[in-house]
Amino acid sequence: MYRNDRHLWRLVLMIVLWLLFMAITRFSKFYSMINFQTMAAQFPEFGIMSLGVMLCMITGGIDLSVVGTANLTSILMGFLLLRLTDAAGGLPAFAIPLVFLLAILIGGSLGLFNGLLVSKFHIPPILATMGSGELFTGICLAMTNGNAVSKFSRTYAKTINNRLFDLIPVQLIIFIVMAALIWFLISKTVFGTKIYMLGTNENVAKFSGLNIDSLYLKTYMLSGICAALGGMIMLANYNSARADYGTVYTLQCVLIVVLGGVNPSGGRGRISGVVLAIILLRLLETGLNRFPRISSYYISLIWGGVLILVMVMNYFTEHKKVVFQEPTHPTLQKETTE
Amino acid sequence: MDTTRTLLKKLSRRNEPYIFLVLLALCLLIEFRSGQFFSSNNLVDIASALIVPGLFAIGTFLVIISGGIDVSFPALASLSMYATTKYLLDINYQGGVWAAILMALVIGALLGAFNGLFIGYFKLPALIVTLGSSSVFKGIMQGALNSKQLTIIPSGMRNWGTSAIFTARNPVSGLTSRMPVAFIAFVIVLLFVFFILKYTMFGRGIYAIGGSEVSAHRAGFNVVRTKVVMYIMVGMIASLAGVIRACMMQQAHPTNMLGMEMNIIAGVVLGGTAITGGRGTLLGCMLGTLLIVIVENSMILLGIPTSYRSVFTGAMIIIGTGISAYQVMHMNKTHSKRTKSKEAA
Amino acid sequence: MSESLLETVGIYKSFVGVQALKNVSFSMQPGEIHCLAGENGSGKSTLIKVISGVYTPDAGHIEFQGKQYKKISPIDAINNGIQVIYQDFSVFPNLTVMENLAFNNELAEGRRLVNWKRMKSIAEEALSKINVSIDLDAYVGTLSVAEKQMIAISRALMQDARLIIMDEPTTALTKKEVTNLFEIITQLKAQGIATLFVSHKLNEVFEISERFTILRSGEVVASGATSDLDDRKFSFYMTGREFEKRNFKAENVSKNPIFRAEKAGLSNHFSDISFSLRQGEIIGITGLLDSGRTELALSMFGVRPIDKGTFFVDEKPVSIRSPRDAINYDIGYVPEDRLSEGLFLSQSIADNIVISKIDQLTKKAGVLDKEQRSKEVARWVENLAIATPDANNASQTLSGGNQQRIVLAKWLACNPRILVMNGPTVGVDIGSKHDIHGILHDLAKNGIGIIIFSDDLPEVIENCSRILVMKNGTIVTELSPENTDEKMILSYML
Amino acid sequence: AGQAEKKTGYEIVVVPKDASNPWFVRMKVGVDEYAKETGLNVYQRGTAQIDATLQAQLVQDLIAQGVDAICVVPVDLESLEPVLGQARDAGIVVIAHEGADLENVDYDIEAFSNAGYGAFIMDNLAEAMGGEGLYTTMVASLTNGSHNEWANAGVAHQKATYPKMKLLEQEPRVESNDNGDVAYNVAKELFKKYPNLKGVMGTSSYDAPGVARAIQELGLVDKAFTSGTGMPLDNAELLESGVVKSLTLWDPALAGKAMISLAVKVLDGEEITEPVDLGVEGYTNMMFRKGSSTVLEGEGWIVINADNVYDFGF
Ligand SMILES: Nc1ncnc2c1ncn2[C@@H]1O[C@H](COP(=O)(O)OP(=O)(O)OP(=O)(O)O)[C@@H](O)[C@H]1O
Ligand SMILES: Nc1ncnc2c1ncn2[C@@H]1O[C@H](COP(=O)(O)OP(=O)(O)OP(=O)(O)O)[C@@H](O)[C@H]1O
Ligand SMILES: [Mg+2]
Ligand SMILES: [Mg+2]
Repeated sequence: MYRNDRHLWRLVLMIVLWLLFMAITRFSKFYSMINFQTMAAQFPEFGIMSLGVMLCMITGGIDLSVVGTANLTSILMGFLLLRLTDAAGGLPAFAIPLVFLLAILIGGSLGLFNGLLVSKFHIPPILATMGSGELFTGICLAMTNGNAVSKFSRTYAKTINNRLFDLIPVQLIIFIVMAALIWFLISKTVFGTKIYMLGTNENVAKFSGLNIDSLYLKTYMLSGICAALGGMIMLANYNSARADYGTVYTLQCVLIVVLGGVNPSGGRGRISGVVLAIILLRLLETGLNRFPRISSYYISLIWGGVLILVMVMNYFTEHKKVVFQEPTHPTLQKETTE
Repeated sequence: MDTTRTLLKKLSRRNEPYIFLVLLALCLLIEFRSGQFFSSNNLVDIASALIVPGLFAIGTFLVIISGGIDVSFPALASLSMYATTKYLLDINYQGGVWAAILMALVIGALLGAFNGLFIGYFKLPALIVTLGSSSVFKGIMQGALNSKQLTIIPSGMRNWGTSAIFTARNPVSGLTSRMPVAFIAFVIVLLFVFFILKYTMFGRGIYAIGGSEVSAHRAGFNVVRTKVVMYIMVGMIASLAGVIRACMMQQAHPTNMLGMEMNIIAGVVLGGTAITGGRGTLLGCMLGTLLIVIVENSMILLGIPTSYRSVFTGAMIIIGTGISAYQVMHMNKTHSKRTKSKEAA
Repeated sequence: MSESLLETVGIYKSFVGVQALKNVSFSMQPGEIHCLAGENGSGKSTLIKVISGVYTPDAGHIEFQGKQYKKISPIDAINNGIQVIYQDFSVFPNLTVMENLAFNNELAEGRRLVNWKRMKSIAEEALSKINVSIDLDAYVGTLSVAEKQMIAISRALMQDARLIIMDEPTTALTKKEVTNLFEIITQLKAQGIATLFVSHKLNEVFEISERFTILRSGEVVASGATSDLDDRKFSFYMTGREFEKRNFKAENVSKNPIFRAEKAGLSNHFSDISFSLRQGEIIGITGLLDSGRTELALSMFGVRPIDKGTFFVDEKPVSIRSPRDAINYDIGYVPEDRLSEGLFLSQSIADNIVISKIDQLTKKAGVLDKEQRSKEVARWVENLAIATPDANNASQTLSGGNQQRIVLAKWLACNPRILVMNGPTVGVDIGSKHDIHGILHDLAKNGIGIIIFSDDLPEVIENCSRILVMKNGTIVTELSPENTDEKMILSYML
Repeated sequence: AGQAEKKTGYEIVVVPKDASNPWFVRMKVGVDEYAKETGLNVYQRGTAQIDATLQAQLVQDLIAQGVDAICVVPVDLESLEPVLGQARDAGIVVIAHEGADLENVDYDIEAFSNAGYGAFIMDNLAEAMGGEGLYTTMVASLTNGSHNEWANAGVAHQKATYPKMKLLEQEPRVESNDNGDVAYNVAKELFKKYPNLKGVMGTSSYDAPGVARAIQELGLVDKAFTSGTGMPLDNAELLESGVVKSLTLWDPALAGKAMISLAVKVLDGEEITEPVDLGVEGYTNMMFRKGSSTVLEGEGWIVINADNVYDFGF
């Protein structure tokens, strides 16, 4: 609890410092409505994916297939939109709700597939999802032969790229809704408590009568749905879909989640931290683009630096505790694989 | 009788036999589809294609055995390879390759120490640290050194990269393939690490830490030092791989090693190394890596259409790791049975 | 005092919020057998970890043969002939028995290289010292608890130790193995090797130790010769209270069984098990570690489903394939090893208590009802007197006894009708033990059927209305506590 | 004079596909030169990795910054189209290069037509192969727009003009992932599996060199051939050793300059009428592509071979 708060405050601090720095150095170029609106429209696509990864990491797993899932979904929906596009280049009213619904279904089932690999076949998540990610991308390539799916009605992109009251980008709203939903799930519902427990110790979870398999299935399904929605946002932002969009997001999501204070070995982490991490990274990148002379490569240097820095800070404030998590009784070994 | 039983027992514990069978099946399939697999020069090609992934796999194996995970080695290798090559070009170095290798090893050791410091001393999760450090390494290389592809590399490196132990000639097609001298380096490292793991306390310490860090600490292993030294070793091995790759490719490309990490890890785990650490054998690790390498370099021989390659690799990884995961479970079961029945007796 | 082997002077050690040790000074002479006792959480393990260099004390210092140390590393301790056998034995599950036995020795001798032949001979020698035989090539992770401990002990004997420290060495040992262990300890004494051991079991303390030191909440409350000590005094020092012995009498027992096993079997472990449990009863099932009793317990909870025979609940045949099934039949299970099966160590006490019944603590659509939850938590923290300032603390900050209460609470919260307790008081101090037994008695009176799997014979005799003895996977006899004693039960077990 | 000070106000950004590819490093040289010469606030900014989404986001950032003109070499047309739309709505001048099919641009500059270029690479290959034999095509990836256009054009051209040549239909197109090592291994496999394969038409600047290494090692020099795009000095040795007869390219530096000077013209409100003279060698007399009002085509490309490889100075 309190320990996470520490972490949160550090992230907030970083954000504030960076905003100050931008205010001093590049005020006019950074502090403009349009700029913030742009950022707000940019981060949802990978932000939503990160939320999924976070859920998996809370259960002690990881999801490296988010980008594959996103692209597979957006390509399929791209095809569908092509069909629905009428001669006048418009879309029937039901089209957009329909594609979102289907996207959720597809994302869910792709996630389910991951869940099965993890729960029923006991494949380490990092490998299961990496394999399935490759597989999904492969299916994209096979379907499109590598070409982009585009030329479908602009209505879709227009709708999503719109701004509510000419102010809030729709993408941001989708993100907020999803974030709120997941926040509710993990902090207010029984499911949340259970996945934290599962992430802490699978064996104890079993002995406590939790339905482990279904928990994994649900978690990876959720992650799949998040990824799918990310895909739908990309479909709008780029008005097209292609097998290799957003390939950089895979590691970026993991980076965000751990920076957000989620413990890769499970059982710990909060959505607030992850959201802050998402915002921080976007601010850093956009901010850096305000400095023409600074190579954009420094962004990755800064990311890595920030990540390690925050972790080391945590070390210095929390290390006073124990040298090792001391087991104090026989058979407390990771041997307990059943 | 008794000896055979213990032998069987030992085998049932291993999953090398299983991977080996999969490997064999795959080779036969390729041979059957192309008639080329077992041709002398193809085998040599596979061998030389194994060098760089093989070296990476050795490093990754060490890390996983110790209970960690490393996603930074491609960035690490790229950085030290690139820095070395660029420097030698700048001073327009004309000597042999050894300088390059030495320099890369030194840089690699430093970068490895960086990982080791945070993982070993600060006890941060390896995944987090290596994620961070790989970004940092990339940033240094592309930002500070503002890297670009170097298509001209020092003559020493170039010559070494193209010099061959022997050249295999396919009597039928007349095609020839070089067995690079670099392969020797690979074999040396492999033997070296095998020796370390099996015949030094440091090596057994890596297994011990992977099994139970607390116990290792109490038994008197210097956990921190062991980890730091190990990550330094891993950094050096990765850097060596980087230089070798530059030499063999006749060019230093800053980014095209990035992204290899996942396939390498997959290979190692395919080889029966437990991702939770402590368990696995170098032999299995090599078999697993070989499997990945062969798959990646036989798509055309297999005649798999370009647009279906990822499907194939993806399926390969899932099935492969699935099998070894199942194998481990199965192993544990049979194990407990064995001992239990022993007690009852 | 320079001739004393070990001396700790004014040791202080605190953890976040907890003062684990306060000004602890005690000493040991060469060759003496010393018992360290105290309630759960009184600081025994902490003291041991300080002596062996795992923890650095906040204040005070340690002397080996008069040599002062402010701060020692495990290696220093080992070089001074201190050998510790921890509660978790500190073995390497992924390595072979051989390596586990030989490592410490090799490290202590500062060897850099591994000579498998020498390791093998070392290992054999080590095992021979306590005349047990274990397959040297087996991976330790696959061994039984007792075997693991044997490895830990023989490993410790390998270094020319002057002092061997054992933290609750007997918790997981069968009677036979305990006697065996005590023989070894006396042998050691003969060779001038001292032993410091932690135990909660009075009979053991009196059987073996010469001197004792008792800690209460981190302070030394008594220290002296065991001869001028009796168990009433002893428990008083430990807990500051008096206990009167009270044997369990089953009352208003239901006429037909609530649970019944008929020819139940699990290949390789047990076979042809038939017994029945009535409401209001507490039956004890005892036997050696390898008698199959643990597996039977696990089968009743669906962790290792039976492959022969049938279980009946309320005389209806049931198939229990998973813990969830068991829970649906109102079966609760208090595991043998609370740390790997019972507790989410890093999670809050509250979550640990409610997790198994959490589905009932919802408003609707799986939304957690915070009030109900905290009510439930408060209720159990109070009923079972779990000693914690705040139920939101991580459960790992509690000591054994209180942790065990949490596990108990978790199951009582699901108000089960059948309670399977696999070693209900392993590593729990007499005070807590007494209380927990009291709780069990009340539960039985309120119509719950309880089965205790245990080889803590006094516990079984005190608390059970019927005792079943298992041997080599079958039930060999049923005894009633009135007309049995430990000897008799043992004669059936062995 | 008035012109001059008006000019110096402009902020013009050149966005390449990425930044470590020597191709765009070369382009940056041109851009920086231009900045020095004119004192304009002109700079090149590339993404850390070659990635369509990253490029789109970079452009969005630039829009938010309110630069005056964006000159872009798109990684991927479709994903950039809507973003460029936003740019133009924000009143920013958009000039593209290698983006002939883009709609939301003021103008697109092509050193030549993609079709023409593909055909030309094919000509070089055919010449090397003596106009006969089995060949295949290599692209960075199936998802790469212009490469696949060139390859298609090349194949079409072959069908039309080199009847004796034949496309390997088991493997009509292979990927090099913009990675010399992959190109090398793929080529090795190809020659192993198809002994009578005689040529590989490369497109990305990594293809030909990689394939050449394979040819060299397999001992197929003068038996198998490759052609494609490449930078002179980088490939000097290959060309001199005769493994590769000729490579083709246009000078990215000049292309960069051309884009900027066109942007300036548009910003100054000059009207653009054929023939357009951008005052940059090779772009002095540009014509609109037939039937297009946005695509300007310069004349020709450079052929480099053993003889002229050192004449370019890059
Ligand atoms: N790693 C730790 N972090 C925080 N508190 C701890 C830690 N280890 C022990 N404590 C606290 O220190 C006190 C002493 O613990 P210790 O384990 O020494 O008791 P003990 O006498 O060994 O109990 P038991 O009989 O159950 O083994 C307890 O209050 C415990 O909660
Ligand atoms: N099935 C397994 N379970 C646990 N640990 C294992 C298993 N397989 C291998 N290991 C660990 O990996 C180490 C190296 O593997 P290997 O079995 O080759 O060691 P080894 O048995 O000492 O070698 P050798 O078989 O040549 O004697 C082993 O010492 C052991 O610690
Ligand atoms: Mg071996
Ligand atoms: Mg203790």
